[in-house]
Amino acid sequence: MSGPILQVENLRTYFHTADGLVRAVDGVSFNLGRGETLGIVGESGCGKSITCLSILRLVDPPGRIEPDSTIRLGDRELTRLSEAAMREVRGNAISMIFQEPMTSLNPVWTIGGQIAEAVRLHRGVGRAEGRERAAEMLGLVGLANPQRRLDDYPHELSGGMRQRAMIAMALACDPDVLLADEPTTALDVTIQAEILDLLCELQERLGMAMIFVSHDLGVVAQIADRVIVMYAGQVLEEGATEGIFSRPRHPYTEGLLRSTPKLTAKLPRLATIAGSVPSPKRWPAGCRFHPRCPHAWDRCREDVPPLLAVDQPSRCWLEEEPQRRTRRGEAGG
Amino acid sequence: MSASGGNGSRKRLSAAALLPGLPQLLRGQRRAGLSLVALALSMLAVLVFGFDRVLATFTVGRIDYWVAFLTLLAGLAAAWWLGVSWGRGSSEDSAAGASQWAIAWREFEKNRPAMLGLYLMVALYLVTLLAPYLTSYEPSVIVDDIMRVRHLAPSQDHLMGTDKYGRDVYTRILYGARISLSIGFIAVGISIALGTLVGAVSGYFGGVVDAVLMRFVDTLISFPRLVLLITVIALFQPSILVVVVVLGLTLWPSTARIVRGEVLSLREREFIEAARALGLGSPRIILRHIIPNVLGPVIVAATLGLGNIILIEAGLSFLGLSAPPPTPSWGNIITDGREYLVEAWWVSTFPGLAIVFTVVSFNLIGDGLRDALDPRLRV
Amino acid sequence: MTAYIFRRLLQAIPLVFGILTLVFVILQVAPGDPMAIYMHPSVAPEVLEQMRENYGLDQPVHIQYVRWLKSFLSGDLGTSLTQNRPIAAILAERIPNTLLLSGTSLLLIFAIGIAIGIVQAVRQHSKLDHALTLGALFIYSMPSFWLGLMLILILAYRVHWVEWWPEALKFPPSGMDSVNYDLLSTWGKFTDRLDHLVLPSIALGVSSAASVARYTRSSMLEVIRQDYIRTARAKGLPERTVILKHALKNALLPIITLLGLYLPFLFSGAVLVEVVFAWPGMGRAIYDAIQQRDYPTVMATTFVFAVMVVIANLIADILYAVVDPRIRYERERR
Amino acid sequence: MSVPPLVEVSDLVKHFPIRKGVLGRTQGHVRAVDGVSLDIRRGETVALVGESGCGKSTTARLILRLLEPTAGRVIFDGQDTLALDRTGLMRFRRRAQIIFQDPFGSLNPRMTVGAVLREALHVHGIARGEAAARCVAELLDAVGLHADDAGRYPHEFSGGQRQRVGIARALAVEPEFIVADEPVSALDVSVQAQVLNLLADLQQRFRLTYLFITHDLSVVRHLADRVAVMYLGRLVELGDSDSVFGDPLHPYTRALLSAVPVLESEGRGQRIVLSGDVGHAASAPPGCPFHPRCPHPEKDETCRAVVPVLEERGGGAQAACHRI
Repeated sequence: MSGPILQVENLRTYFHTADGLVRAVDGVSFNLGRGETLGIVGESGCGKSITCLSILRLVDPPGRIEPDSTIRLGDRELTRLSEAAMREVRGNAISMIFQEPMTSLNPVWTIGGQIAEAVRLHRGVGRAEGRERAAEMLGLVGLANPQRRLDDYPHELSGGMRQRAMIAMALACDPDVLLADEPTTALDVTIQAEILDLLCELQERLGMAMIFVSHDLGVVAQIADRVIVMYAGQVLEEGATEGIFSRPRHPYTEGLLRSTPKLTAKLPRLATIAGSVPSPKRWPAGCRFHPRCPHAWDRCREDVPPLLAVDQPSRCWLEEEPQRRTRRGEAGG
Repeated sequence: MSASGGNGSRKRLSAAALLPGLPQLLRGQRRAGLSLVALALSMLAVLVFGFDRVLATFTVGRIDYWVAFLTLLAGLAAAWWLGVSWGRGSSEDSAAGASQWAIAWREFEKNRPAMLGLYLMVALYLVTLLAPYLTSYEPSVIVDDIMRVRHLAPSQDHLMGTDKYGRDVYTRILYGARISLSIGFIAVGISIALGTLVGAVSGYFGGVVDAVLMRFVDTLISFPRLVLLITVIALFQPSILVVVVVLGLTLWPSTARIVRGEVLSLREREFIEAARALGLGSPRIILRHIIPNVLGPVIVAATLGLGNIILIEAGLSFLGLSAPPPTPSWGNIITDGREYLVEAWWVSTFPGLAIVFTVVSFNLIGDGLRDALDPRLRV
Repeated sequence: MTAYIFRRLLQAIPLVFGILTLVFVILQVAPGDPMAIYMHPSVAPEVLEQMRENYGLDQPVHIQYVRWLKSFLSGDLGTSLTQNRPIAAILAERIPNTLLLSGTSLLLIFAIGIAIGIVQAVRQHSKLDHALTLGALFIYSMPSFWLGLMLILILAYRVHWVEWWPEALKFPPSGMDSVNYDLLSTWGKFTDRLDHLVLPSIALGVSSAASVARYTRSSMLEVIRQDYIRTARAKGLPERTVILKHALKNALLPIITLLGLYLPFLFSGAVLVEVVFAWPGMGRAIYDAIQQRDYPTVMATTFVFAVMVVIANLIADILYAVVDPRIRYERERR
Repeated sequence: MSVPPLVEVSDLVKHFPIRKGVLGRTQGHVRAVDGVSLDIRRGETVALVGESGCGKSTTARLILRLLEPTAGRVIFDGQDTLALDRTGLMRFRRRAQIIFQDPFGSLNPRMTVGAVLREALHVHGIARGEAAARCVAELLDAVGLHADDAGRYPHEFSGGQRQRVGIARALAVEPEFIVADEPVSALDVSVQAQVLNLLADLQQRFRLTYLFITHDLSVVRHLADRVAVMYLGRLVELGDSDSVFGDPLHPYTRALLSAVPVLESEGRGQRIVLSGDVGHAASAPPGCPFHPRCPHPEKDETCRAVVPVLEERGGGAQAACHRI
């Protein structure tokens, strides 16, 4: 592998609201290799979507990417690009697909027009050529009769077809990186399976890198090469998919895995994580997971742990003091 | 706050006796303090500068003098009573258990334009109630020597000049405010009550009831409001009572539409379904679960409707279809000045400004309420 | 689509009947002898008696009602008591004038209102936005007739005392055209008419323009929050395209329906503004009729006003259905 | 067999009219629920599983008589719920309750939690005054909330806590039967597990019978005794949890199971990818509703023409398919 295509370092995106500072993303770092799929997992409000939007610099005010955050695409530093240069990146080098295929397409323009628009903008081609490319893309994502679909409005397609159209739009300019923000959450299970297969297949065929954001561990396990687990605006654990799911190091990852219901085994009770996700307005001091952690001791309440260990780094003091691991944590809730 | 014992409360009492609002100011509650100071000082000013007219209350024996007298007393009492009690203990308003109304009020309080509107409205009503004490002229008395006093430009004697009969325009505007400010409440009261009832019934029961009621609403809404009003009023003899009733009976359809829309969307909400699953009856569901949730939009509509009705009434009196002369109303003062617009611009200009400021204050309050009561802005 | 238009047309029919019925009821409910509305110094008692028979007022109410319906639907709106000619003929002269005034205002309202609303939405929370919001608040709190008087006072009279004031910005205080109108060339007629239109159409339209601006602003802000705007930005489109292509069409669609909502409001204002500016339209006609107690004309004018509103709503709805690709679909689904 | 089931649903049908055309005449029906029969025994948990628009929520509302069925019967503890009079219906409402999906929409924003619970107690004359306050405290305790929470408003709670309030409201009238309509779909994974455990505990403690409605098969694996799978208004498979999860009969059930993303890479079999979209109940195809998407190699004319019935297939499992 020839070095990462996307490097995010110490990304901090804060919302300066009237009610105070909301540190939605607070020091996130990761690399994305060429052709790799990176899964970002976390519960609601952990900052995974904001991380994606920050990469494209699409965070709406009062949200702001704080200074000293770096987002490097190849040799370009995205945080320092002019707005015009950044527009060159959006939809061209990096594209994004969103959770709600119902609302993410403009209801008053045709599918074909919306796809061709990006092609014409970034490729500088004419109307006819843009249309042709749009039809080609619709065919690529598996819509039957692509030529006829061009003139359809979004409301004439079903949910699954709309998400395919979104994917076609995102891939129309052969991006290097695709950001997929919960692309299957709003879909039925059987449709979700189709879309996941489609994404896997397209990625292999087109060789792009992908960041796949989801709250669903199963989905990420299925599609990602590497996974980062986010909680309260930070990365808590990072590693290869296999490692994360079979040997989680961080108590949060562990808890999350155990509280996920399984199809195979019938358990009398599910393990749980106590409490609920904290509000982004007031992250807990010290380790942000400590109020819900079964192993927490004094140090966790005061000092913020760094991402420790090398091959599967975990933001937990247990990495330094493994003897502190308690039984209660094993039993689960 | 609670720690301050007898000593503290005595201090507060003496500070409040000196000037209401002082204790609040000392505690750093600027808004409460300043408004109390303003209330107390303005009431005292009326008492001091209009002392002879206050005394006249007992000799003239007119009802508006008595209303003014009671207002003055109430204003003074309120200033001193609130001076002692306001802001005590409630400074530690806890977030837990705060109802949506309390939260809405907190939002409203933070909204400076809306609070400005509220102060303006309170001031307007005080001025209207105190009218006899605020001027030494009579609104409708025409002096014999008209030519000497007609069309006098604004001066110290006549703040807003005089009209073609030599009547003081400022005085006429003061007295004219009564019509604008009272008609609104009654007419809005009627139209809100009718509109809420029809809207709720239509939305909750649906079907044929809904279809019939809504066709009726459509029909009423098709008439340009003023055209319908002048037609009806012209057929009856124009009088304040007719205007109020006709306004109330013709303005309800828009409220009905708002309420119906809200009820329809509420009916789909799961908590209504839960109430049904618990076996609650329709009256209880409407009263306990639906009405409280449509109250917000209704209050907003009512406030904005107040401003609207003031404008409509002004238009009617401009056309001579409201209060018959010589009773002053803002609209007919403007009509009076129209003939001599160029020679005596002040006659038409000032009542118009009075209308603008009154309507602005209602609209500011209405907008503030909308922001404060809109649940979409929270959660 | 055609089915939708057809159905919408069918829906308008009961509305017209409702309007007719309501006007009839108002007449019936009015205190005193229904014939009282015809009691006028210029009408002799024996004529009244004759009319009573002609109008079938000696007949039971439901027969009167049917006759009333028949005559109005056949375009016979009765006879004016003061002018002694068919009301339909009088209104035929007046309707174009009112439509000219309201139409000009409507144009003004939407052009200015939408433009200001967009500027405000794009520059949300800026000083400009706040200033415009405040300005709009004052403007739509103004009575139109008072604004008209102020405009006359300043732009038709006061400015004549100001030497440097350009001639082109002095306007006539009243009427539809100058005394020498008939002598003017076609172009001269056009500019003269335009000159006379300026003040009344501003007085009539400016408050609605303020409210359209408010509506456009909030509609734009609502649309800008939508997911598809984020999608458009994620494609790398320049902000101009995002606003003008992706946001504007969505934001303006609901504004089309306002067209039908503003018209009754405009007609209300037209009564006042036509009185202020001595504009010979329907509003002026109804005002004069009331002054002269010419009630048949009052009722007929009211009816025509309402029917015009129904037609305007019809046009707005059909326009909306034509422009919005979703509407056909939804109608079919339901 | 001797103990009759608590709830007997037979041939339940609900059609919603579609209006179309110039005069808005009814031109067909959405067959939201199209002949569902199901027994629920005392103390068991039946899961009703299906994708969006398959009619599972409508079925739930029909069973509780929150909607009036077009046809069919619901017998609750030997009584026909459709034949109930006012007092009978009130008694039924006390015995059968519902928990909703949306923790934000299911609580009246203008009422405190205490007021919500007291209302339920009051309407059924269970407790008033002091006793009601005590009941509220007990209820809140039972669902893992504080007695102090009674004075708070819904917006002051997190999603998981609101769902607990919703459960408390259902429990307030001491029901025997609870329909849980996607009770955990809107919750975060870690909170979802808490609520699922709570539901299981409450079932034990109060001897509840559950009808658990969900689109997420993995959620019901450890909760359900029996599973019913729905597709376009019909039941396509019904059986013991172990048999449905372990040896699914219907091609749709198999596809559904295979589509669920699982954590363990070895735990999954061959993934069956369905083609096409979930159909719409307004345009349900003739014959087997699943046939346009069915991957079964032997699907034929019969599938396209004849509606299969739910039949016993041995081992306590029933399926509606011509090709088993």
